[in-house]
Parts: sequence; structure tokens; C-alpha cells
Amino acid sequence: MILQQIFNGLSLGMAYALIAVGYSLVFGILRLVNFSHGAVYAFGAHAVIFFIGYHFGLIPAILLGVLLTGALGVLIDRVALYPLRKKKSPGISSLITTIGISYIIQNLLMMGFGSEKKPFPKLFDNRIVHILGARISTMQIIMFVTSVILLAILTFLIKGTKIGLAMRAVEQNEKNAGLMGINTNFIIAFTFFLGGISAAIASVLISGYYEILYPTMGFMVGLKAFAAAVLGGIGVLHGAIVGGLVIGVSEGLAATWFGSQYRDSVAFIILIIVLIVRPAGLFGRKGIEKV
Amino acid sequence: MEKIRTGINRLTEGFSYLETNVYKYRIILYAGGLSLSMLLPVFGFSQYMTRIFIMIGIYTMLALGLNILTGYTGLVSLGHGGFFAIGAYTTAILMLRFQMNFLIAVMIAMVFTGICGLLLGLPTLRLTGTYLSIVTLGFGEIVRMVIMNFDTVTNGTLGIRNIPRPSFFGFELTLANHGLFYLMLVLLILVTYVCIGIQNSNMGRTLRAIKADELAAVMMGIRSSRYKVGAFVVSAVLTGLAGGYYASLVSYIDHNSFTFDVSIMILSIVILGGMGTIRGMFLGAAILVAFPEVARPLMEWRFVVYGLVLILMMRFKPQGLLGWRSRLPYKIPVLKRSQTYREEKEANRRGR
Amino acid sequence: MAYLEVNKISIRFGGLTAIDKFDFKVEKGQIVSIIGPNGAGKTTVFNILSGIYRAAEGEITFDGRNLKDKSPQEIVSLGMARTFQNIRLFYDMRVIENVLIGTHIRTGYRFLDGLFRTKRFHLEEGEKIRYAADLLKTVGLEKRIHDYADNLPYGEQRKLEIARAIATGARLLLLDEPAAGMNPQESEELRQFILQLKNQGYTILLIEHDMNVVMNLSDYIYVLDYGKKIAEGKPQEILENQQVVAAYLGEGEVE
Amino acid sequence: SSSNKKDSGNGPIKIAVAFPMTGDNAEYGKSFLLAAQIKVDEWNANGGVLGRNIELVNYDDKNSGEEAASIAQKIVSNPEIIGVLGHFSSGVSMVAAPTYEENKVIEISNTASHPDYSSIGKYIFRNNSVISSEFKVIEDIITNDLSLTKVGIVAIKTDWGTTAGAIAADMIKNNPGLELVAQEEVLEGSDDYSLAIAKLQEAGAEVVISVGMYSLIAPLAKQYKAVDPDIQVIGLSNAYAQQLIELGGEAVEGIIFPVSFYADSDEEAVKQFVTAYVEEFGSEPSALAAQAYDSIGILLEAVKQNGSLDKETLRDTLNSITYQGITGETKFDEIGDATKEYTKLIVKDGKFVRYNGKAAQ
Amino acid sequence: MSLLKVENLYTNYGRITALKGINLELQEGEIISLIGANGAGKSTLLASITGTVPVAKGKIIFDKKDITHHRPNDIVKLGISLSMEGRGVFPRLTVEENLLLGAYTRKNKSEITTTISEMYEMFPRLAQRRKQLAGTMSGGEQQMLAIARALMSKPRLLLLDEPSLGLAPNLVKIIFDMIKDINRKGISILLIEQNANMAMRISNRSYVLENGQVKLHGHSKELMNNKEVRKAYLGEIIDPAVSKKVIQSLASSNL
Ligand SMILES: Nc1ncnc2c1ncn2[C@@H]1O[C@H](COP(=O)(O)OP(=O)(O)OP(=O)(O)O)[C@@H](O)[C@H]1O
Ligand SMILES: Nc1ncnc2c1ncn2[C@@H]1O[C@H](COP(=O)(O)OP(=O)(O)OP(=O)(O)O)[C@@H](O)[C@H]1O
Ligand SMILES: [Mg+2]
Ligand SMILES: [Mg+2]
Repeated sequence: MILQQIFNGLSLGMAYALIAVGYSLVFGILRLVNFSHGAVYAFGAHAVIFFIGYHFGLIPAILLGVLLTGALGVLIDRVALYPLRKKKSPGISSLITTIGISYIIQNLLMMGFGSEKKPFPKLFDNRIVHILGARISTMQIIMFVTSVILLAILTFLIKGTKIGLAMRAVEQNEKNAGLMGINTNFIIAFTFFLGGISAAIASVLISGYYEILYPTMGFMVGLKAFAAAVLGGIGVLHGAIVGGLVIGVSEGLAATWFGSQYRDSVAFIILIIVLIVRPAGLFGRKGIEKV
Repeated sequence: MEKIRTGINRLTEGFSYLETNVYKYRIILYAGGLSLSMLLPVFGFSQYMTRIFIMIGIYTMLALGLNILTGYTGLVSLGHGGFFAIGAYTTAILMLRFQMNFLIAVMIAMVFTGICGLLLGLPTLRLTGTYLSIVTLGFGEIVRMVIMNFDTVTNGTLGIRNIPRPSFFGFELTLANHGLFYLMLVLLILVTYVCIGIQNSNMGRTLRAIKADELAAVMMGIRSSRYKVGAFVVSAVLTGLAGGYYASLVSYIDHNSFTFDVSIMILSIVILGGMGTIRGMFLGAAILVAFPEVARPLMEWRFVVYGLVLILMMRFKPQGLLGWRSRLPYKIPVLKRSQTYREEKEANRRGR
Repeated sequence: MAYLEVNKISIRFGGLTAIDKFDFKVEKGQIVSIIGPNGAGKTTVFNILSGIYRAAEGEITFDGRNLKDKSPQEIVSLGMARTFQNIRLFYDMRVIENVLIGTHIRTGYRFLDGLFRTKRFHLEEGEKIRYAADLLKTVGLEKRIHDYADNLPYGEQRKLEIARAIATGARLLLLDEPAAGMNPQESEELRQFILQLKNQGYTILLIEHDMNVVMNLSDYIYVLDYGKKIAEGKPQEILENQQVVAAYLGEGEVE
Repeated sequence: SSSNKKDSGNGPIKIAVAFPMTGDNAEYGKSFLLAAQIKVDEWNANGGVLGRNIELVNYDDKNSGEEAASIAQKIVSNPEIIGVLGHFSSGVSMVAAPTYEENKVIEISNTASHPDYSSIGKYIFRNNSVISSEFKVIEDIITNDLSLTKVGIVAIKTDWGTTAGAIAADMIKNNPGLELVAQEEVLEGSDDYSLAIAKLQEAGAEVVISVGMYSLIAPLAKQYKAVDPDIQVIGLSNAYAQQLIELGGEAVEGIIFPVSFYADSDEEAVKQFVTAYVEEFGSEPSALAAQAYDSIGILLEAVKQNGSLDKETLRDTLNSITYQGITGETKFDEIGDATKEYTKLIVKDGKFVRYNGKAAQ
Repeated sequence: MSLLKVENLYTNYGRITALKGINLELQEGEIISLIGANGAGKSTLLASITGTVPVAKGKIIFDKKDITHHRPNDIVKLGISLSMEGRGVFPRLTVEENLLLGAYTRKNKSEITTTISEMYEMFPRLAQRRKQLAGTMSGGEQQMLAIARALMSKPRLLLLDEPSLGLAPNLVKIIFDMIKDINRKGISILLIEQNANMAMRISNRSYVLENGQVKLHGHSKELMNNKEVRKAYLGEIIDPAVSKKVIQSLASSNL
């Protein structure tokens, strides 16, 4: 039972982790709490459904949907956030802006698709595998593998490539990054593109797993993923994944010991406890400040 | 776009110009504004309108409370809905279960909310920035979960209803007799007074220094931890007061009255109005509370437009609508016949 | 016993020993300088003295009291205040407010006094404000009282930082490269200013690369290199010390 | 003061419709508004009521108590409005109800299910099934039709879900033939029920009562069947909606639940409503939409029988009439609750069909 | 041939006009020094040239190309590189990563590696600390890093904003020698210095800025003999009245 619940928690955590990676990415590069990420996530699944509705076939629809969501990320940046950066306005006004954006996306989705829960096509034939006496579905394994691959790609991109170095430079000081010859606008747009893409990939996988989608689907999951990203340490991608798993598993254990209705509170309680012990998250480093 | 920008800029510049020039008449202005709001009900507004005014008042109080934490101290809370809920539930439970008078119940609720503020503030002292924000967000959600699951006290998801209206010496305050409106006004004046008191004393100055540069503040001998926790407590207490009043106003509360959206709304008011200002909270609350009402005819576009409003305001006035720096000279009290006073006069005579 | 006595302090960052058994002392009313090449550990000494870092070993006695385990706030209230190598003002606040923050530890009234505007509040606040205004006048910032700190030119920001430290009531001031970024005339003015502080009884511990300032001001100089003391003495002795010339001053004439 | 104010005469009679039209639950608000409009159109085609046309005034409460409270103030300050159809959730309805009661405006909710809701006042009515009577039917299904004993409950954690879940638990505990093996509450906002399912399965549940709308029961059934293909799921009447089958697909095959409204019924009145509704909305009406349709019907019938718009007598008439609608015969009791009759439905081959017990299948 | 030409340049910060019609010309292969008091607008001029603040009016021509409203990254690509005031290192990147960023516009990896080792040769301290996070370096170490990073792009025009700030005296000499060396290799240099003496000594021509305008310009040798320049910027003649005033105001205060 406990083991089963841990596995259930792990797969739940995988969903958080998938979304959290995108959060952490944008967050890590732009120091921006992107509250629109949950809405962008919902947009991803809806975009795919839209293309399926126009008989594009599943795979092309997914590709198109994912790209469109990436483009949405870029659009959000260009239209709403770029002007704020140009004015060097305080970070908190960007936060409010992203909240405004999520209102807009969510309500437009509702107007276009209706607010009800709708079926999303099954992506894979879901088979059950038994490991150590616990059940795992193939879909859960696929989600796990995808997140790890996504993580590996993004980590390599950021740590091992020139554009990644540029991204980190932009994070620390946009003006000076420009003086190094870095096209900062492009780098930031690219980051948002990646953020959008990763949100869309997450939403396709998760919607495919639960076979369900609706405009507000990103809200609670988004908050949890945000918590996971912070739990792991802001901007630390592998931290985001571990954070997601920690939250998922603790929800599983909470449901076993106390009942499903305590799930959410336990996730946040764990978050608070971890942060009290490690103020910069599990893998985050305390910001250095040379006096 | 350009027009909107210049429009908004001109408007706020106008305001700040007014500030410098109308300063002399401020007493008259305050008195005028106050008596105008006292007279509001006499103009025969419907209960619907009265209600909106009251909601603006409540959100102004909430924003003033959060402003202490976010505006002055720079700690961004995404969970003030939690304190709001604690204030409301405590008041409601005390009034219903123990037949307490509104005032006593609210005061106990304020103390209790303050303790919760302390309990949240203390362990999170080492956290900064986003880490702190996510913890407050978690706090807000945990409060909701406690409300939902702690049935014996909070009545769970069923919520608490039939919360009595405040009454004094057997006189019940309602919307119809405008009692609730005046009570709101009194509470709002009280809260504003407290905020002005904090702003203009050592506490306010210290909080702003912590916001500007905590390390430098510590190097000036400021015990920043104490002040940060203090800000948490004061902020929670004021929010608790608003919660208590709210419970008694709507007479039905449940966990859905205090969602994340409420926390966001309070924060939006603070930022839209202008962090660290008192005037801004009034304007911010008026705009964001009234907007959904005014925009009712837009139907389903309403919240799309609401989102747009937030974005545009931030884009053109990121420091908030009334968030300018005061251009008035700093007030320096003068002691007659003191040496400095004489010196100053002399300097003036010589013409600098 | 000297006013400030530092006994064999050391600190390490990872594998790097940034300060290695450094000891020095400052007598009351003196101007003492610490000089040394870049990265020698001078600022780190200040960070240890002011309580930001904790020395791994060694002892510090200030005004007869041991500073071990004292918090930065306690150290300030004992009478030691500092400025920063990179200026750290409260930029969003007015010049006078910056100084008022300096007076914070000498505030006697309570939160409730402020809330209810008691007589005590009015008296004390009035006194503090006038004190701040006077202080600003003496450092030559009287025209800037109402300005916001970030609108000040560099040199005036330096002065304001010193004024803010003085306002804490400290008698020992730690100044970290106050003349950096100043032109010769400005640094000469600064030199005069520091001298004046000395004459008023302040004790000053100074880090500075401007030899014009250091050599003309210091009563005594310590030279650090790689965290170790390589020389100490009166200015003239330091100028003639071959080790110092090699490691720090460089051959040729001194500016 | 306005209770005796005479309405000015020949303009249309107005009825307010107050539901979430935006936000998470907009789908419900929109469908109720449509159902109500169909009923009003029928009446208007027959000359209206009391010789006057009928008009719906639509308000969006976003399913928020705060919005509902201010809408209620707005509604009562409009003397032309004789009654309100709304609000959606019990919590929201109960914030608004005192205002209606104070101003003697009739409120009928087709959805609110909080036990205390209708007792808030004399002008407050509910045209929704009373849950305890629904559970009688469910008890019958489990014991007599299915002959199962080990029952699990999954309830959505809302005011309605908590109350209904508790009633279900009572029902099982009071029946010596049944055993309650586990009861789990799940939160809104997550589509993953694996944690609750694992507990129910561990406890050995044979039949699971899902206390929630189609949006709970469809994914629940899907996830449950993945781990235990033999599980029997039972729903409540408000899960009856076309989306249940769209969303649940094969997984909802065999789900049984009681309903007071059946869209494929042969009754002429039902057919007429369903045709009109499908034409506009594109999908079949849910039980709740049917109750919205009937609620307007009862109110208009009461106006007609009362012969005037006098608020007090109108309320009394409403309390005394028996109305034959598409959700069966409806009569309000003293506190304002409606009693209903139920038939059983089962999902079979992607369709809702009548269920007559295991033997009959 | 003139490499850089600034014509009638105006730049504003909000309401403050920081540059009021600057005219300046730099020939290929020249060193030009720019001197002036704090707040004269020197840094603003460099910011305008590199495109980090928007130009209000006027023209900037680099190598016959109008770059007035170009973005910073495009300007860097053309061969202008800036070592900025306040160092501007990326604090949470390592020393080596900072250097790599300096070479962001260059493609050839092996050449970049060669340049990096050249830099390490020039500043051994950086070589010792290649993996240290730049933000934890001492002030002077960061200054070395900033200069090295600016050289990494192999610019045609190097803009140096107070390169000697916070450097130890021996290093100051090294830096100035280095500037001459770099120049000999064909890189033109625009140098801002508070240490006007040194700056004018190594530069061909100098511009004196005051209040956002060019007050004087000419060959450095001639300017150094200009009485006013000597008085105001070279710190040779200290106005006795000034120091007296300071002393008096301090004496009269009751600190
Ligand atoms: N937090 C830290 N982590 C790692 N190394 C550090 C840290 N702080 C200082 N250092 C190192 O310790 C040494 C001493 O630094 P410090 O700032 O004290 O030098 P300094 O003498 O003030 O030099 P400068 O004259 O350049 O300001 C430097 O080499 C620096 O890189
Ligand atoms: N970001 C800014 N916002 C507003 N005003 C500014 C800003 N930066 C500089 N200024 C103002 O512009 C003027 C010129 O400043 P600048 O930094 O160019 O001077 P500088 O000659 O480089 O001085 P320093 O020797 O101190 O570096 C000054 O009056 C300064 O106050
Ligand atoms: Mg230093
Ligand atoms: Mg400069």
C-alpha cells in the first residue's frame, strides 16, 4: 500500500516536475515569477485539440500545438514584459503583469472552448507494469523519461553551450550582457520560447495521461509546480524535478496516512519546512553578496 | 498607446503637482473628503452602491495592511487572503458560539491574527524574495485547507452562516440604516491613522531602510529580524480587522471567500496604487473593486479586460498610479531662538 | 590596552586563507591605515570587525570588550560603524532620512509612542531631525538635505555615507576606500575632512589606495599581503620598506 | 418599503437569472440560462402571463459570494423583478439569500444542495433533488439490483460533496447488509484520483459511490478501471450529462445512477424541451438544466394561478401548487424543498438507458 | 582618418540633460583621455556611444558608419568594447566564464583560448582564480577582470572608464603601461580617468568635460600646462580657501 502510494506520488510528482522545469527555466534566466505559466500550460493542450479538430492528425497537431505555445511565450514577452524591462521597472510589476496575462489567456480559452472538461485523446496504449508489487502504467514511465530527457537537454543547453552562457549572463545583468555583444532581446525571447514549449510538452503528456483538458487545468497544478521549482532551488533545473517528486510523494503519503483531502496542505507544509531548513531550496545556492 | 501613456503620465504628474501646491490646504481637503464620504449615504445611493463603497473600504484596509509588509518592508506576500480568512473566521466563531459583541470579537480576532503573523514571520526570517513569497502563498492555501478540514471549529466546506451584524447597545448596524457604512468609515480612518503613524515614525523609516538595503541597515545597528517580524504582525493585525468586519458584513463565509485570487487582488491594489504610499491604496482599491461592477455589460469579456487593465497600468505606470516620490521638502521642526534657527535666518538674509 | 585590539585573526573561504593570523591595534584618537595589494584581505578585515563574517580564530577587543559572537547590531551600539567599498546608501530615501537611520540605535521612544504621537515622540524625533540637519551641514551637505540619495553625485554620496556612520554615535569609524573615484582636488577635501574628524576625537581605521591620502593622514600603517601582515610602522617607514615597495607601491616615484 | 409598491403595469414581467457565466463553472450558467429561456419562450408564444410578456435578466455571479451579494442588491433594487433563478453553488446562494428574503424576492435554486439553504427564509426555494431520497434509490441499486456489500465512497470536497458524502455514509452504516470499507474526499483542482483509488482498492471496495458531477465520475471511473476493471461505479443524478460519456468513453460503461429527468424519455414535454435545447446548445441537457427549465415553469405557473404579482400571495401560491414538469411532479414542502421521483439509468454502449435491475439486463 | 566622431550629442536622463552638445573626434591609433569632475557626463558619453542610453540628439559615427541608434550588441560587433565604471562583472559566473563572454562576438575557438591565456599572463591573479565566482573577488580583482574582459573581444576601439579605480599603486602603473602597449598594437583608446595626471601623460589628446559640455580640448601636453586644468584637475594647487572653509565649518559644529 505504502509502496503503491509512493509510486502514485512519484507519477503525480512527475507531472509537477514537468511543469516546474519550464517555470524554473524562465525564473532562472529572467528572475521572473511567471504566473502565466499555468495558463500557457492550459493553452498548450487546447492548441493541440484545436489542430486535432481540424484533422491534422495526432502527431502534426502536437507539433503545431507545441510550436504555437512557444510562439505564445514569445508574444507574451514582446507585448507585455519587454516594455517593462525597457523601463527597468521593479520585478513585482512584472509579476502583476503575468497575472494579468493569465487572466486573459484563461478567459479567452473559456470563450473559445467552453469551460467544461473535455476529453483529450489517449497518446499511448496504457499498460500496467508491476514493479516490486506496485503498479505503474507505461504512461507514467513515459512521463518520467520525457522529463528526464527534457531536463538533460535544457541543462546541457544552459550549462554547456554558448547560448546558455549568454542566457546566464542576461540573467545577471541585462545591460552588461548587451555590452558583451549578446543580443539580449533574442536571448530572452528564446527563453520564453523554451518556457512555452516545455509547458506545452508537459500539458500534452499530462492531458494525454488523464485524457482530459479544460481552461483552468493549469491553476492548481501550476501553483504546485511553482512550489516544486522553488523547493528545488530557483533556477536549478534538476532541483525542479526533485522538488516535483518530493511534493508528489509527500502528497501520496499524506493521502495514505491522513486522507486525500489533506494532499494540498501537506504539499505546502513540506515546502515551508524545507525552506525553513534550507532557505534557498534543496539545491539552490544562497546568493553571494560581497561587501 | 502613446496617447494612453501621455494621458496617464499627465494625470499622475498633475496629482503630484497638486501635492506640492495644495499641501497648505490639506486639512481642508481631508476634512472635505471625509465629510463628503460621511454624506455619501445621504445622497440616497441604493444598497447596491453602498455595498460597493463598503467593499472599496474593506479592500483599502486590506491593502493598507499589506502595504506595511510589501510597500515599506519589501516582503511580497501572496497569501494575505489567509490572514483575511483568519480574522473573518475568528470573529464569526466568537460572535456565533460565544455571543460576543462584535467589537470584542474583532479585537480578539486581531490579536489572534497577529499571533499567526508572528508564527509565519518568525520561521521565515531567513527567506528572501521569491522564496518568501512562495511560503506566504503556501500559508494562504494551508489556511484554506485548515478551514475545509477542521470541521468541528470551522464547519468545513459548509461555511459559517448567520453571522450577526455588529450591534451596539441593541442597535443593529445594517446596510439599510447605513450603520455598516459608517462603521467601515470609522475602521478605515483608524487603520489609516495607524499607517500614517507608522510611516512617519522610526518604525516606518526603518522598514524602508530594510527594503532599500538590508545589509546596510543592519550595519546601522537595525535589528532587521525584529522589524520584519513586526511588520508581519502589524500587517496581519490590520488584515484581521478587515476580515472581522467582512464576516459581519456578508454574514456568510466559507473557504471560497478567501482564495488565492483574493490575495492577488490585495497585492494588485498595493502595486497599482503605488507601493509604500497611503494615498495609493485608496485609489487602487477604488479602481480594482469598482472595475468588475462597471464592466458588467462586457459580460464574458470582463475578465479579459480586467487582465488588460492590469497589464496596461503596469506598462505605463510600473511604480503605481500614485507612486511618485514626494517633492515636498522634508519637515524639519524648528526650535525658536535655537542656534541653528538663527544661523538659518542669517544665511537667508545673506541670500544663498 | 588599546582602543581596538585585534589578535591573530584568520578566516578561510574554501581553500583560500584570506586572512592569516593578522594582528594590529588602534589607539584612541589615531588614524590607522591598512594598505596592501588588491585581494590582500583588507575589506575582509572590516567585514570581520563589523560582524558580517566570523573569524575562524583570533580575538578582537574593542573599548575593553570582547567582540566574540557579537552581532553587527551590538557592535554598532558599542561604538563602531563603517562605510562600504561600494557605496551602499538607502537610495530611495532622502539624504536626511539616511542620516536619521543612522540615529536609529539611539532612538528611545517605542512603537506606541510613534502611533499615539506622544510628547516623547515629538521631542525625540524633533531632536533627532535637528541633529541630522546639523550633521549634514557640518559635512557640507546642507543644500542636499531634501534630495533623494541617488540624485547625489559620487563625492557627496561618499560624504553622506560617512555622515550616516557618524550618526550612529560611533567613535570608531571604519572607512573603506573613501577616496576611490575622486579626483585629486576632491580627495584633498576628503583628507581635510578626515583630519577634522580626528581633531574632534574620532578614531579612524582607513583602507585606501590613494597614497596621497594615506601617507599624509595616517599615524600608523599596517600592510597586508595575501592575508598576512608584511609590514607596519609610521608612514615614512612604510615608504622606505623594500618589501612594501615591491609588493604594493611599485618602483618609481609615488604619485 | 418596496414590498407593496405596485408594478407599473404593462411592461414585461422580469425574472433574474444569476449564475456563473464566466469562470470555471460558466458551462452550467450558460446551459441553465438557455433552459430557462426555452421555457420563457414557450410561455411568451402562448401570450405570456397575466397578459404580459416575460423577460429574463441575466447576471454573472462568477460563482463568487462577493459578486453574488452585490448582484442580489442590484436585483432587489429593481422592482420589476419578481423572482430569481440561481445561484449555482450552495455557498454562493446562501450569501445572496438573506437579501432576497429581506426584500421578499423569490429565489429558486435548481442546484443548491446545502441542507440549510431553503430554511434561510420563506422566499427561498430549491428545485433540486433532496440527496437523502436519492440515496434511497442508490441503496436499492446496491442491495437489490447488484447484491454487493462492500461499498466505498469518493466525495468531492465542496459543501455539497461533504454533505452528500456524509448522508451516503449514514445510509450505508444504517443498512446491516452493507459495509462501508472506505470513504475518501478529493479536492477540486486536481484530476489525479490515484491516491484515493489505491486506498479504496486496498480496502476491498466492490462498489464505489461517486459523489460529484460528471467531471469527477468520468476521470475517476477511468482511473479506477485501469487498476480494477471489475469495479462498479454509482453516480448521483447531477452526474447525468452528455459530457459524462464524451469524457469517460468506455470507462463509464455500466455506471448506474438515479435521475428524475431522462432526456430520451418518450414524454412529449421532454422531447419538446430536448429538441429545442439540442438545437441551440448542440448537446443534450443535463438533469440540472432540466431543473432550471422546470423552476421557471413553476414560478410562472404560480404567477398565473396567483393572478397578481403581490409578493406575499405569490409566495403562498408557489408553496401550494403541484407542478407537472419534465423532472416529474414537483411540490415544495414547508421549508421550500422539492420532492422528486426517480428512475434508474445505466450507461450502455455509449448511451444512457433505463436500468431495471441486474436480472433484467 | 577619424575612427570615431561624435557630433553635437545630447543625452537625457528623464528631465536631467546630462550631455549638452558634445563634439569629439578620435583618430585611428590614438589615445584620448576624457577628464572632468564627478557628474560632468563622462560615463554618460561612453554609455551613449555604446548604445546603453538613448541619444536624444546628435550623431555618433564609427568608422564612417552612423551608429547613433544602434543596439549595444551591434555596436560591440563593429569593434567597440567597454570596460565599464563599477566593473560590471557577472557576479555569479566564474572568472573564466566572464572572460568567455567578453569574446562572445568572436567565432574562432582556438583564437579565443589563446587570448584567454594572454589575459592570464597579463593578470596572474585571474589565472589563480579562474573558477572563483566573480562576485566574491575583491574590488581590485574585479577591476582587473573587467579590463581583461573588455580586451577579449579584440576591439578596434577600447573605451576605458576609470580603469585605475580601486587598484593598488603598483597595479596602477602596470595598467597604464599596459594601455600604452595595447595602443601600440593598433587599438585606439578612449580613456576616462580621475587620475588625470597619469591619463594625460599617456594620451595624445585630451578633452575636458564640464556640465555635459566640452570645455577644453587639445594636445595633452599643452593642456597639462594650462593653468586652469592644473588647478582643477591635476590637484597641484589646492585652493587654500576651500580647505579653510571645510575646516571652519567643522570646527563650528557641535558634533
Ligand atoms: N565570500 C568570499 N568567497 C570567496 N573568496 C572571497 C570571499 N570574500 C573575499 N574573498 C577573497 O578573499 C581575498 C580578500 O578579499 P578582500 O575583499 O578582503 O580584498 P581587499 O584587500 O579588500 O582588496 P581590494 O583592495 O581589491 O578591495 C580576495 O582574493 C577575494 O577574492
Ligand atoms: N541613471 C541615471 N539617472 C539619472 N541621472 C543620471 C543617471 N546617470 C547619471 N546621471 C546624471 O547625469 C550626470 C552625468 O553623470 P555621469 O555618470 O556621466 O558623470 P561622470 O562624469 O561619469 O561622473 P563620475 O566621475 O562620477 O563617474 C550627473 O549629473 C548624474 O547625476
Ligand atoms: Mg577591498
Ligand atoms: Mg563616470
